[in-house]
Amino acid sequence: MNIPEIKELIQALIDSGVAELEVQRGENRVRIVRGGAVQEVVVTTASAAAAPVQHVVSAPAVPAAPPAPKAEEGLQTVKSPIVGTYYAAPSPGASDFVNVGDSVKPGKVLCIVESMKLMNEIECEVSGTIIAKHVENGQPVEYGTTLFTVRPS
Amino acid sequence: MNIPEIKELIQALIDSGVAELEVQRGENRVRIVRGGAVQEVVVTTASAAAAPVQHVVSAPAVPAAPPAPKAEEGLQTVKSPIVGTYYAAPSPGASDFVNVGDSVKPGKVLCIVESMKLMNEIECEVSGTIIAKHVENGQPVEYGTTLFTVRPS
Amino acid sequence: MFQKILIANRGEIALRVICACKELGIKTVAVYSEADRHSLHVRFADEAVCIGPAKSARSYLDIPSVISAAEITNVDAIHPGYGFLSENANFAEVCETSGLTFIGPKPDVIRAMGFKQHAREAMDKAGIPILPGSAGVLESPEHGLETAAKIGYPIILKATAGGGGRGMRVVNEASELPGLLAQAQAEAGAAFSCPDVYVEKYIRKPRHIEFQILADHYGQVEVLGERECSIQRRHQKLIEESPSPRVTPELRQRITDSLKKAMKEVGYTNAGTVEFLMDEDGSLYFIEVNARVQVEHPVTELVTGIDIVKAQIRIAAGEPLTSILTEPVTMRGHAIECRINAENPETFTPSAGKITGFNLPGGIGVRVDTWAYTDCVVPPYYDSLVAKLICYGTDRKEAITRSLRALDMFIVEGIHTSIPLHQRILSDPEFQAGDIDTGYIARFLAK
Amino acid sequence: MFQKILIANRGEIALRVICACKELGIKTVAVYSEADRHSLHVRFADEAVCIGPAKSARSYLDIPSVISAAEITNVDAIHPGYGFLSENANFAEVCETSGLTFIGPKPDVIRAMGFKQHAREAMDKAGIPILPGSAGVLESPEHGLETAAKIGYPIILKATAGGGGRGMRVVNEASELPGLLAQAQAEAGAAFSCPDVYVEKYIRKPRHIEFQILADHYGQVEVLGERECSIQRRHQKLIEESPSPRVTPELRQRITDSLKKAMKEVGYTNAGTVEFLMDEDGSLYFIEVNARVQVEHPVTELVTGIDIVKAQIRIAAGEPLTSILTEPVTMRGHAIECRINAENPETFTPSAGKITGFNLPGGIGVRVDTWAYTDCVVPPYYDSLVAKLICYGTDRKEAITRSLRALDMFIVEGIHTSIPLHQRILSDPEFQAGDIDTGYIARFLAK
Repeated sequence: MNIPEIKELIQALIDSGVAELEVQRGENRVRIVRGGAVQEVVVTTASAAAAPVQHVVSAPAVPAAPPAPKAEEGLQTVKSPIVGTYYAAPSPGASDFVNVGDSVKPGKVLCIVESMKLMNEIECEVSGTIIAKHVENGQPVEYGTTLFTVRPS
Repeated sequence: MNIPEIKELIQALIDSGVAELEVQRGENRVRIVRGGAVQEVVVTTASAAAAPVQHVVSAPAVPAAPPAPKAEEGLQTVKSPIVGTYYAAPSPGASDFVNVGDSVKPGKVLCIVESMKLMNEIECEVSGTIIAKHVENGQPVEYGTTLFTVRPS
Repeated sequence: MFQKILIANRGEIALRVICACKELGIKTVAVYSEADRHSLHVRFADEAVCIGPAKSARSYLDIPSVISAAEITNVDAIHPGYGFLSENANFAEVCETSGLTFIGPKPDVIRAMGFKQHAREAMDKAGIPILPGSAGVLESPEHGLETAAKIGYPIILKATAGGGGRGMRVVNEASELPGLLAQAQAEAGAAFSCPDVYVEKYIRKPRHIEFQILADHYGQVEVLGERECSIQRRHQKLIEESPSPRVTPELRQRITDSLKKAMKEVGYTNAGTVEFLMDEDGSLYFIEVNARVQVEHPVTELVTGIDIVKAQIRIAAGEPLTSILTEPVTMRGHAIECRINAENPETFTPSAGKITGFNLPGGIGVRVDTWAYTDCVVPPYYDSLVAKLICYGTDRKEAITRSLRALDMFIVEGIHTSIPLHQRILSDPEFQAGDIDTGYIARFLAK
Repeated sequence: MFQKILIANRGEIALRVICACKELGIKTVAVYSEADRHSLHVRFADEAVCIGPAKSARSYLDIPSVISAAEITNVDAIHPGYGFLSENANFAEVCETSGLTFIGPKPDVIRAMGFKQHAREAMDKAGIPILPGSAGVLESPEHGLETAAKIGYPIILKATAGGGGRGMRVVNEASELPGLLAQAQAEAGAAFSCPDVYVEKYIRKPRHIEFQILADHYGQVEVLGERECSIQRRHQKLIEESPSPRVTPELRQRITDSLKKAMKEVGYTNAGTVEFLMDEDGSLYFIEVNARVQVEHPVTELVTGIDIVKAQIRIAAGEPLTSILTEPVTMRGHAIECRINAENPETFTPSAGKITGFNLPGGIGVRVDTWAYTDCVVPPYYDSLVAKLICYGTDRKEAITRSLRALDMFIVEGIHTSIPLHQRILSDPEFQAGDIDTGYIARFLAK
């Protein structure tokens, strides 16, 4: 009994609604037991649009916390309010507006997003500490791209 | 025992309402256990096909017990093995082959289904008592239409 | 040819442009609002950029966001679709100054066509029949009375910068004129920041007939026949068809010849639509030019076999029409489009929500343009168009029966749609007889 | 015209016939096996009758069940689709004796066309070019050697009653002939209960070209151009197109003229297909007649604009072709069909199961014929055809690029399909150049 055959059996089990299937051929034996809530999981899969889109901008701007520091509660993210190009520093060669570990206050400029030749300064809205920078200098960002994670103080 | 044969067994299990099936042929063995929630598979069927079809024949021949006496366990149904026209009696004016309450034995003619001018006698396969007649005289039946419910003795 | 195009739109027209680009081997960039994250145009584009929140003013209508998205993705050109920024001359200009090709007419032509009175004058000069009316803006009630007397009542007052019925008034006799003129001017001023109003002969039971144009950058103009769009409810088209049951081959030829001349003279390029009213005698009168692709362009595609959106892109890339249309334009058969809207078919209230069941009709002569799919959500923020069902037949009768069977097999569960309304209209003997005008729906709904 | 038709088939062709009936205002009865209870043809018919268990022999192929279903539903006519009972002359006869119109040729014509040698002789008499071969059944190895010497090697042995490759042998030289003849006869006897074998010239790199016929009951025959079906794997067609890249207008006209005469002489009625092989010189040789509608009929419908299934029904109801085809048959553009099968695109093993995600491509020039929908189950009992994707373009190049973009947007999740294989073939420069023959797939897969 090879893998495709076993897969076919699994499919047959799923399609039929049978709970358990055991097949023995000589010394070979296969036993398949249906999971508790398998059907529900499959059914919820929406068709076409469920597949991931290749976004031009790395992180999709879903209203969700950034992956790494997700575990910690109470963190805030700073998202790009516009589409454009992200700059970490006021000019080439200058040092970055902020670095991880820096304390920030409302009004503090965190970065620039260039849109249509205009340099838009993105300001901080809370007091706290920068604990992550998510975008590389010069990288394009879309509306809602997460730029920074801040631990409010 | 190959995959198509196993699938056929699964189908047989589902169609029959049997809970568990074990088959051994020499060194080969198959065991199939019916799932608890078979209907869910049908229920999740989404879009188009979910809407009811206007069947020409009154009762859709879904492998399910007839509605009324469903509560009672161990009942058996006699289904039409062919498409055609149902006759309860051997000739117009004659009395019906069987009535509710009659005792029947294997081989007893229960009704006639006419197909292409041929009168096909439908015989009983179990001993028991007729507890329901589901089709009116002269009514068309499709393959699998439930004709009688029998309480086996 | 372009390497990559950004589509500054959403829904079925965004997907329509993606199809054209794929067939031309051009990469695509979709832009989307947060409400459209799971839309098919996002799914099928090569790249996608979120440009703002659900509100159109901050996403699909926001020029800096769209241009920035084009810049960070390095596209060569922008296709505006219809609606949103498609007839915004400023946007077309910003594209040009940003080094992006705007797939549409030149900004000054869009602007000129946007002012109806300018468009009327240009068409008049080129010999296109114009509705009798004032040569320009009405200066005073006296001017209005004088002009109306020349034209003969009833007349209609219209806003110079207007559209969508605002600033319009029908005047049945002279005594009503001064009051209605004041109303029209006030409404026009409020709606369009320009109170200018002109006067036209009012046509009873008019048909809405429009001609499809393609024009290249070298002065060649082709006319792809006409569409009849008389089935409208409150100026929203519901059903369109091509050819019109009332346009004769002779009339079509005459208008085609005039339009080729007129559109060349105004320097029109790319795709466009010239709208006319037809009176009960079958005479056509110019109304306006739509300087973009129309929702109903597929009916023309089905009868001519020409891909209008691909033609738009190729024209914008500098190809001459002679290489795009390799054979003379001919019309074959009949096509009807039903706009399937997410709305209650009786009350016309919008019906946003999740589509829980979705079966598209298929088979011979059936085309569906849709962004929807099983389990998608129709957002409440935009227009209610869910799908366009376009059916082709060898004649009008076959196109109607085919549309009816396709509507029968078009299943949308979870929201209300206009499908039952379309079924009723297409089954109506009056519609089937081709006995239609822009008042049809009001009469039909009153039955 | 008929009031009600029973469709003795399943899957997409059953749905195709339902579409035609709906457009003609005819009620429909679907028949189905227990495995097809949730199929769309059951959903969209006006009535439906379960005729047996999953196994075809006890449902779709069971003549008494089908006829009984027709009787209890009081239909006037039966459409057999393709496959199953469609070319079963006995079934056509039973229909007639039961007072039902069989929508297809007369039983004796079906029977005559089913015996290849009879068909060859009839076509030969009417001036259709026939592959050089024995005038009849091979009596002995000596007879075979004699005939082969006249024709010239290589030759091919074929079963008189056969099809599907059984009873076929290619003979490269005289010494091989006696042994291979015995094999072919044995195989033919086992497969068709008739060991008769004939001999034909064997063509290297043949193209499979077929002509679509419509014939009424009054002796009028029309030919709707040809289809090229050279993309086959083990005699299963994968991609079909119309027109053929190799058939010239002159050749088309010549064959059309001959076929009109031939089909009239054999008393052919209703729709049919005449199959030819084309050698490397571009010469055509008759092979056989398929006395039914073909899977690939839509490519012809797209280029001619003619609804073949509706024509079948109208012919069967006694309408003359002059009223069905109101204009001369003309071909416009190019159409390509991809058969989307539920099978592994590399191993070709069937892939039955539940379709968990399903997005149909739409838009310009795309037609999909399918019985499938989101959450349906592809049963393991029947052929693996899930959908037919048929794309139209103004030329072959556009039809190919459109097919590719439609395949790109055709999403089937939960089972394997042949979509990736179609994408590879349509992207292949050899295919794109039209450089194809029936050996193409074997070479392509070996690459």
